[in-house]
Amino acid sequence: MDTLIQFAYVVSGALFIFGLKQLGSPATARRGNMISSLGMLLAVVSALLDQGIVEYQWIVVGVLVGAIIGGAAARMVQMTAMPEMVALFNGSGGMASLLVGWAALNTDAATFTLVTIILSILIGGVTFTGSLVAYGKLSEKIGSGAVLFSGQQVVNSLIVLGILAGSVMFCLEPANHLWLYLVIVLSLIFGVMAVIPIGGADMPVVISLLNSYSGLAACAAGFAVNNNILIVAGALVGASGIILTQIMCKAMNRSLSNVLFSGFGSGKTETTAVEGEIKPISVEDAYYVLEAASTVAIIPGYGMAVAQAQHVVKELSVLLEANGAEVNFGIHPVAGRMPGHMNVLLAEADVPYDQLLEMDEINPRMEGVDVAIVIGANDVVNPAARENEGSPIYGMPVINVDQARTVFVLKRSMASGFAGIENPLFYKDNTRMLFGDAKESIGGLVREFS
Amino acid sequence: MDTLIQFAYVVSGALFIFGLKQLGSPATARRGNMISSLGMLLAVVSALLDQGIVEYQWIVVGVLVGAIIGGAAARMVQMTAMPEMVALFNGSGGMASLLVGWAALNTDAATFTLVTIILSILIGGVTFTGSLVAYGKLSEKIGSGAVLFSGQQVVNSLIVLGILAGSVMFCLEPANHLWLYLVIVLSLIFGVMAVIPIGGADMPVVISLLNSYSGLAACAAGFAVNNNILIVAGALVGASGIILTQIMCKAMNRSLSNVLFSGFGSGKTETTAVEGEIKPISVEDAYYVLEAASTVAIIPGYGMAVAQAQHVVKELSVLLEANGAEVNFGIHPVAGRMPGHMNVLLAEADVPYDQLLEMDEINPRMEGVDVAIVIGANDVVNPAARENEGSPIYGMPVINVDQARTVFVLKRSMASGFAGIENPLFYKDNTRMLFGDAKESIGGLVREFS
Amino acid sequence: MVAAEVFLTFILVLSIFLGFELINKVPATLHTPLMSGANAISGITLVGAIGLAGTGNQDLSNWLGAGAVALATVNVVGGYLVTDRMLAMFKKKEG
Amino acid sequence: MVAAEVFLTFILVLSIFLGFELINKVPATLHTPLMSGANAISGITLVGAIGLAGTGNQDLSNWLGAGAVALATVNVVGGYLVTDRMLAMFKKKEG
Ligand SMILES: NC(=O)c1ccc[n+]([C@@H]2O[C@H](COP(=O)([O-])OP(=O)(O)OC[C@H]3O[C@@H](n4cnc5c(N)ncnc54)[C@H](OP(=O)(O)O)[C@@H]3O)[C@@H](O)[C@H]2O)c1
Ligand SMILES: NC(=O)c1ccc[n+]([C@@H]2O[C@H](COP(=O)([O-])OP(=O)(O)OC[C@H]3O[C@@H](n4cnc5c(N)ncnc54)[C@H](OP(=O)(O)O)[C@@H]3O)[C@@H](O)[C@H]2O)c1
Repeated sequence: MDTLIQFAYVVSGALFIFGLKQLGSPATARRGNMISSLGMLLAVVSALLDQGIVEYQWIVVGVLVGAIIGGAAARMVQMTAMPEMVALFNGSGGMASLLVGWAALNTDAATFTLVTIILSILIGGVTFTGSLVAYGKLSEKIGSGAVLFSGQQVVNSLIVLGILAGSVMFCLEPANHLWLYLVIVLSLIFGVMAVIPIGGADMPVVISLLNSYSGLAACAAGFAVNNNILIVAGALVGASGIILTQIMCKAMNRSLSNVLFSGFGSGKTETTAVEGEIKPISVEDAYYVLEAASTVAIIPGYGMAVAQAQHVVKELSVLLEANGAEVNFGIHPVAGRMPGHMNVLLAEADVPYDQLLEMDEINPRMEGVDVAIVIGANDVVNPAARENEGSPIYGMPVINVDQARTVFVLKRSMASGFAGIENPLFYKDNTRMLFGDAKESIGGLVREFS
Repeated sequence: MDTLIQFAYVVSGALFIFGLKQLGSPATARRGNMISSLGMLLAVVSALLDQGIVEYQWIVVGVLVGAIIGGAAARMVQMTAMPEMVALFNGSGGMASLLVGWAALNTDAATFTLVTIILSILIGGVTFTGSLVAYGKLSEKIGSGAVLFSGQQVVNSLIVLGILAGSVMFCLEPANHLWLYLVIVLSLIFGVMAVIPIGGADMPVVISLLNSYSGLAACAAGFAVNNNILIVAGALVGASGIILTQIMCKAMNRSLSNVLFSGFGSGKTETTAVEGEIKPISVEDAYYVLEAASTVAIIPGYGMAVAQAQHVVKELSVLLEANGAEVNFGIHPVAGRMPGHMNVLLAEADVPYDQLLEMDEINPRMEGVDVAIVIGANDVVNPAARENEGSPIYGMPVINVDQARTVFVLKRSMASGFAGIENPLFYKDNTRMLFGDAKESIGGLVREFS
Repeated sequence: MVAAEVFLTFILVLSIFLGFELINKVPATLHTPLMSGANAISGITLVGAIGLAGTGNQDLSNWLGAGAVALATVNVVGGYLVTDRMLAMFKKKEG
Repeated sequence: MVAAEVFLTFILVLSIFLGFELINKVPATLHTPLMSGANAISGITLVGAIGLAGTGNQDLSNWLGAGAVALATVNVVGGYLVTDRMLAMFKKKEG
């Protein structure tokens, strides 16, 4: 029986792998997620059949509570609040690993096991509080700025030293619970300390990284309770988080350590000298220009998520197409606040995914575009990244909307985007600013058309 | 110490994986092969340090003998004889697995171990004799035709039954060596029987498949002696062989079972009715045409390997380029007798790999080509595959040389290629036949140019 | 003969490599669902937690295990459902 | 607790998946070296053979092991050398 259960884990590992494979293409992604959840079901059922289990009541209570909370959260969350949601789930997974590591402790464990226990507690704890802080910053429940204070590095170094010392002592004297509690408390504190100096807009990177950590915590827990499937699944998650982190850093042209340690976006703005004047445009005038356009590119950004404008954007694109124009969407890899954020929002509004072009696809076509409509995007269309060597985002690849014949920029004010820098795009000759909430502005255009 | 050895195996597994990863691009492939060999070295050294080993003399003798034979063979083989070489190495690996399985036998082994022992003997044995037959057919040491006789299926079924029965009895009565010997002998015979009904030209597919088997045999041996690294490495090889087999079958538009069981290429030719006449051309006239050409495509095939014409082909391409023409090579995935065969030959002649275009790249350009020079290729440029639904190769993707303005076909006679079918290309209006050994014909062209 | 740690390490190394190969192929369009889907998988801790919550001993370990079961289940159920909800919205242009 | 077979099977499954992912990316240009390189790797049986050829018992097992050592070494040495020879020839166009 036990061997059978173990082989069931092998199968469920294979299902996770298959599932992730199928997640690689939009056409099969949904099936992939099902397959992966099937793997999870199989693993859980196998675990329940284990003969070591004598009492089911607490398991059932735990599962019920968890399922209700998780299910309700998943049903009710708005697509625009996806990043926060993932952060919370992440934290919950991290805490679970911490608890498993703790519970797996018994005083006659081998040193190897003790090491893995302390690792799962440590990583789990950091993931838990780190994710909570990330959630707070993203949802603006706490200030989203970078918190920096003098002596921060000293404090952090002390915490790390404390964790190291506590861990070593724990492995030497597992019977003395003091060391265990010390490590638990310090790792929870460390999670907070590690995330507070990072600006709110960098949270997606942090979340990806914490996602990876939650996988590694599961791995460590797997070593602690000697379970293969935890290791396989945890490692897969660990790899996925690291890759997403890399992708984001690359798209922002920053290194991971720069994101984690530099407090970028903490208010220190570097002004770019800009020339030219701002030319606002009214909804009506914008309508006349669009009416005559035969190719239109729509570039959404974080502002579209804030305004929840995805549905009216879809309406507008349909009207433009009915009017004979070719409409494409240009999606920058870090537009929004999470990798793939724009894709999910536009998918919600029923925009077919083959109409969404990646940056590398849309840029070569930009010169042939009559009107580029920038909806709540700012940094990802900032030509300073291309032109101004002194700019803090210099070198970051951007969507070259300024090469289109006319550019409409929809935003509420002249405020800067997440990077806190001026955008020379707004001052270019071919740019018109359509001020106002994106949903309202686009709604106005839609009314003009119909 | 033992645990250390085991961890060394983990590292060597990682090195194999890294190595294969780097084999994925021509720029890093050589380094990849080095890394993989480093992994092997590490694994072997670790194995030698095992405390179970008390006597080194036979190991040293074995390694010396093997290294001398393998090293000499690798140094001396001609690039055109690569397929035969791989077949021989394959067979040697298979036999090694058979011997390991056999040697691992001790009568108080668990049933699981017995099953893996018999598997490694079985797969190893089939790989061994199968590879030898494949070698014989490729090097034409034995007739390369498909050997078919009445009652073949009955005989084969009996052998399979015998193997099954023998294996079961072996697992039940491991002390009775009769069953062991029965399975060894029958699996050796089965290897022969499985390969003789396959035509010589299908040997590459067979070799890939046997390559995969040799990996699986190593896997089985790994289970038998309880060694992780054998399993990891064996599975990697197994996967690689299967993928190459698939690629070849797909490029020939045939199913694997069709290749293995149908005796294709065994002489039954299906004549395609062709119209038009054959227009031979002299080397001199061909020179005048080439002199005036501004884009030239060279499509090599098996005949280039036979004629060993790769070096003169390179010379010709250099001369053509010096003459102002743009020269590209079009490589069909199954040109030659082994996947990637043409690439290796042309690499030997110093043709840079970025000048070699795959079929999908060259076909769209074909209409702009002034002269397509077909060097000893036949089936891979046969338009019947595109046009004639009754042709046995109908549906196989081919290089559309007939769309070039002029086509030169270099071959010795009107003989058909491996598939044994007529080629309507030779009768097309824009085709000129340059009869003779490819090396001589090209040599003639080179002399005209210089 | 071979220690369990060795096997576990081997499995870890292979899974990490495999994870990299698999995830590297996921296109940008799917990065958000990938993130939440991977998150759901990390709820696999549930399997470890179940064993600890069902020992029948009314000790600390058991309570910790039960807590871990609840938290990991949030992760699993929430993660898969929300991913599915997202993916259900991805549509190809008809025709 | 967990039987070695389970671990071995897990390792097998992961390696097969990994093999497919890795090999699928190899371009056609490199298929011949890939074939002979993979072939060399399959000589890993050598590691198993070494253990059997060094027992010091002058029995059948030992002789079989020694034979396997020789054959597997042919595969390893020959395979890597010939692959290297081939790959050394692959050159990119200069400039
Ligand atoms: N996606 C990721 O994974 C990720 C990860 C880490 C960091 N980031 C960073 O996030 C930034 C994303 O760039 P982005 O161009 O998408 O966004 P952004 O640069 O943050 O700019 C968003 C713009 O939207 C406007 N906006 C806000 N609410 C609006 C509303 N209701 N209606 C209309 N406009 C509104 C804002 O201007 P007003 O206030 O004037 O309206 C703001 O300028 C990049 O700097 C990127 O590096 C992204
Ligand atoms: N590459 C693989 O992995 C692989 C695997 C399995 C099967 N195959 C099969 O092999 C075939 C390969 O096609 P292919 O077009 O390369 O070759 P092919 O169809 O076999 O034709 C080769 C041609 O070369 C000519 N030739 C032979 N020696 C020559 C010499 N010394 N000088 C000039 N010409 C010479 C022959 O004609 P003459 O006798 O008139 O000179 C023959 O028609 C395909 O049918 C494919 O399916 C390939």
